[in-house]
Amino acid sequence: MNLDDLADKAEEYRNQDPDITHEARVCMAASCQSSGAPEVMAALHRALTAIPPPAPGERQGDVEGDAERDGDSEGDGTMAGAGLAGPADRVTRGHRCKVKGVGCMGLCSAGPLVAVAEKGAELMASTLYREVRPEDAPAILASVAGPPVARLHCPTDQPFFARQQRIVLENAGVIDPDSFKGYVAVGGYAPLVQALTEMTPAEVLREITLSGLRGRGGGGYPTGLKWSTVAKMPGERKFVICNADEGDPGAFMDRAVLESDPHRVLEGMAIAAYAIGAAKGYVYVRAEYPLAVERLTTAIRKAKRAGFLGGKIAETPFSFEVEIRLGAGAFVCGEETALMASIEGNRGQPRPRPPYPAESGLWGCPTLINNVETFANIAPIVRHGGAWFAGIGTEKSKGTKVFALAGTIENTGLIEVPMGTRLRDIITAIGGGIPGGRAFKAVQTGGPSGGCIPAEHLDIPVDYDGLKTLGTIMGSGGMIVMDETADMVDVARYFMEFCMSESCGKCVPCRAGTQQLHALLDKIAKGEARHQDLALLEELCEVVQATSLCGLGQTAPNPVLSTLRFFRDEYEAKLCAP
Amino acid sequence: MPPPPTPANVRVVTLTIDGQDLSARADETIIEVCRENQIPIPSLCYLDGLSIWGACRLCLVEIAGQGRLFAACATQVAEGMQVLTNTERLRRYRRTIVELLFAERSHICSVCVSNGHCELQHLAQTCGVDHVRVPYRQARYQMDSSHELFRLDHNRCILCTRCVRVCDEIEGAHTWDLMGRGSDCLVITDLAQPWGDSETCTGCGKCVQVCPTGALVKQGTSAGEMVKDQHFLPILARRRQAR
Amino acid sequence: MTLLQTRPPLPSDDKRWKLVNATMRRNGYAGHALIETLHSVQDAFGFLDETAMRFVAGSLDLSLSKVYGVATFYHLFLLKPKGRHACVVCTGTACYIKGARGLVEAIQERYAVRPGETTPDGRLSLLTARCVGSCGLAPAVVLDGAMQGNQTAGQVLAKLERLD
Amino acid sequence: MNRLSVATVVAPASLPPMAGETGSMNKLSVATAWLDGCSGCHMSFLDLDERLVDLVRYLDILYSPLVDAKHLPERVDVGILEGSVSNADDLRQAQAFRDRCRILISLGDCAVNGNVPSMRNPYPLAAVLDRAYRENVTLQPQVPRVGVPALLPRVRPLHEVVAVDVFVPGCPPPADAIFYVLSELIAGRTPDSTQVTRFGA
Repeated sequence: MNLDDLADKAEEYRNQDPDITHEARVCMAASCQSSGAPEVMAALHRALTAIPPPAPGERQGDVEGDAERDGDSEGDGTMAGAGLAGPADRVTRGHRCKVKGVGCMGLCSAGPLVAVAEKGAELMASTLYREVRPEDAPAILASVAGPPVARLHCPTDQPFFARQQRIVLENAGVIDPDSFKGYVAVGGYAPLVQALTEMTPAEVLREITLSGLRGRGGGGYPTGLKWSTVAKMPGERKFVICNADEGDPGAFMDRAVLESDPHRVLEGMAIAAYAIGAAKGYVYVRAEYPLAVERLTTAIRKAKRAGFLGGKIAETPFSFEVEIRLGAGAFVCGEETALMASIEGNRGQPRPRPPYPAESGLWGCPTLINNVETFANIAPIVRHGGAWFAGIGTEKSKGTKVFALAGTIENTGLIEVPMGTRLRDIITAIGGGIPGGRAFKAVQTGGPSGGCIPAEHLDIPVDYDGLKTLGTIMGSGGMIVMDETADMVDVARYFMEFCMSESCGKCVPCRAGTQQLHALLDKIAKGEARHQDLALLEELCEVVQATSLCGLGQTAPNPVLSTLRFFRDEYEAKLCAP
Repeated sequence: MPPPPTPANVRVVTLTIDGQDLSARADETIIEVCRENQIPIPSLCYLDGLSIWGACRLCLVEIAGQGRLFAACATQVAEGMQVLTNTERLRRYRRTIVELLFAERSHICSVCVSNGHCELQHLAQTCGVDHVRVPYRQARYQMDSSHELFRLDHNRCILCTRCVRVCDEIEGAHTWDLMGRGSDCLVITDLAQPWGDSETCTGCGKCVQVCPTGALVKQGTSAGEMVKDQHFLPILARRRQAR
Repeated sequence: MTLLQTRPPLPSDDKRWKLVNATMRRNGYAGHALIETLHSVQDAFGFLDETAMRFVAGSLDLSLSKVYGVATFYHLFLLKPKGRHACVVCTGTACYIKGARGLVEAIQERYAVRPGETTPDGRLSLLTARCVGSCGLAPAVVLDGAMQGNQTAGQVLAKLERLD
Repeated sequence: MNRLSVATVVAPASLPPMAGETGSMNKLSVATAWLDGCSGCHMSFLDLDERLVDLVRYLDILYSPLVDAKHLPERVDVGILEGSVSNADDLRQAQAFRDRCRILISLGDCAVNGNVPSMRNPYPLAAVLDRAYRENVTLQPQVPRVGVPALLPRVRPLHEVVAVDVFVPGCPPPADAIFYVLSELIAGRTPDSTQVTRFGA
């Protein structure tokens, strides 16, 4: 198969239902599902069938749901009882509309979200409805041919949407994540075929390096460098691992990507495998994300059936198998050596590096580990070229970054912005500011490894290096906004409690040090501490940071150090007399 | 015992440790080179003959040009490497780590059967720990005296996993492992059942001999009587490797 | 000299053991399938008991202590059966900021169970989760698998009271 | 190999000469007391034997179980406390010593790390009292309350309740170690006791 063949396929899939002009897209990502999206979906289906049949001569819509899109009747419509399935289409005043389950549209706090759009149109071009109830279904369907339903309307020209730039999330909320054809129809798998048929592995490496992409899991290590290192390693057996063990509390970017566009991640992994010479990949995903696991499983099965995974992909000699490995509730497994230990069936305890996974990883073989968002960036880079990607973002941080906005902020949800976007824009414009007329106090980035940024630094452009200067990190992309009522000592204690109970127990400074740090923070929070306790706190922070075995321990003091840096007065106010 | 000759395919490198010019085989670790040259470097989880665990963090050293610290037990030497093993900063960190260990469980030396023969106690002295600045956790841990020959006192365990490794790697029984995580970690036999009921323990006692503290001891010893003998380990390890 | 390992028979004729065995067979009875296998035991039986751990250890040729060590390392694996109902309070950052601690305390007080425990009558297990990824709905509670967003202590207690 | 044994004493062989041998003006005043301890550390002090005679040329022991004085003087140069802080009296005593002593020495493992008295800490105080005064008593079991200081909920090392200047671990610290520490103080230096003693020594 070459690119032309695939383009023909995509064209064919796009025109599969030539009569359909519109889609009512229901967000079926986890957050909207839990606020009632499945019921809304069912109501829309019912409403479609209730609409009077079309005039004679017009084609009768297939209410039963075209059994399929992928010629895979067994596969579709098996979603978690949630019923992504059964697209129905009906005519409403000359327009034919079908109901389709899609991935995350971003504004989770306004869910369930429903978008009415022309077939294939992007999210921004749709009419979006917020907080939809099942009883709104008839009105929404009626709006396909008429004016929007004003009381539900959620304008897509508001800053929340307008200020975003969607690359990783370009298909999220547009395509049906369970539909292989849907992914191909929007150009999916073309970059993989392009890489396999028109590029050498070295050329792929060059584009990735040229793009300036850095690891989105938190460290910000240059992706091209990492890939090249693994590619150069001797050895027949190499592995690609996708780290989907998104464990930062308050972060749900990877989950949304997996739930919204799973093929994109698989495609990125396959391109990586081709570039470094691997034939086997693992996706290590949290068991706490059942929906993501299910959609990924479906995607792997369908990609394999279509010949985009497995043996001789796209009729080339390249083969690549992907298996899912489930985590079991251990945050430390996000650390790469712990993650590999877990894939090997062991306790998820990290080991000293070097050797790095690139040299000696899974079963001692050279191994490439990237996170979900990193892999999701690969296909667009191959498609548009590394130079295109390098044109987005700042000098040292290229491309976009997906953030999960949460906490006391008007618009909570998932956003994607170019690197270098000012924090203030994210919080006030995109996030809509703080609700209830309260004042902003701080935003926490990087989860338990990160820190808090106070109001006076809101004008910082968000990129890897900028955040570092403020003593925090980009992390995987969680952003927790706190208003004036937040107690920063309590926040520090919360994160330390997290690190303490997630410490694997292997190295002494992390195991025993986080215990002591937590006890000290607790003492301070309760107003029982003295000045020397504060000094001890700072000294212990230094030791734990400098001597811990892995990233968990090394970064565990960050929330304390950061809150001490910007909110020291809050600590001191809680001290009792010396 | 003369050192074994360097295999043909291994290079010899030169490096400095604390300003001393030294040569070493390229496949040696920093701690091995230090031990060969009588450069003192504290460690608890490392034991010659067992696999590297890298967890006690006491053997951390500074390497010129590197921002972070490296565990001497887990880092191979390299040509031109400049290693510092005893800076003020390292001494401070080591002291704190030893204090953290003392505060974590109840190591009451005066009534310990290993008193005077304990590696942790000795380290406290050499690292200058004359008191522990962090509060003692005072958690209560169990003792297991069910084995007819040996006794396990979790209160004195520092989770170095020497017992786990020697049992798995040298004896081949894998009776021991760790359960739980964080400070709740415990060494266990089989399915965390009493040691005396273990179906897999061969009673060889290697775990007792390699234990650095009074956590694993012989039955019938009283305070200060438990002297450990680890001379078997490098011999057995070498012979196992030869196969 | 080859010493053949003999795999243990299924512990009983309970059909669920076949599911567990199938997971191990699919992975060629390799030791690295341990976590996958423990997942399938828990899916089938709800928790891991001694019989299951012995069977898995024997089948995968792993030591008992290793199986126990792995089972207790990962918080998702339960060594005791859960209550009839499970109430999972998310304690992720967003939920914490919006009052998850109050929810836990209220449940703790009303039913005298601490997180991770089950009421003596086996009716309710109180659990906490690190982040269920529904930060937009903070504070969130997962009651018997169903997500409940924007909860107050009163709402949660009312729902728990209605359970059988 | 004797690397686990206590290092040899490096104390000065003889005490420094003092300006004007007879001038008691220059003597260091000393106060000692035992809190929750077995008095073993004080016994070890007595084990200095004939060196005590040398020491009293430089030290005035103003208050101690070893001497007759009943009241802790307002100002003392060196305070030496043995034993852990286990009850209300211990706490008061420790605070008084800290207030009145220029240099405070934490002498012995009980004072330095809680040692044997702290072995009750993992248990609730009520359970400890029950065990001691009810469960193991056959005749008129009762918890004494009158005329005895109340136990603190947790036994604590001295430095957790007051600032300490010099730590001398050991159970008990050897007489040589005590001699070394006092000699160093007399000579105006800060002693490093890890040279001469350790936990459990």
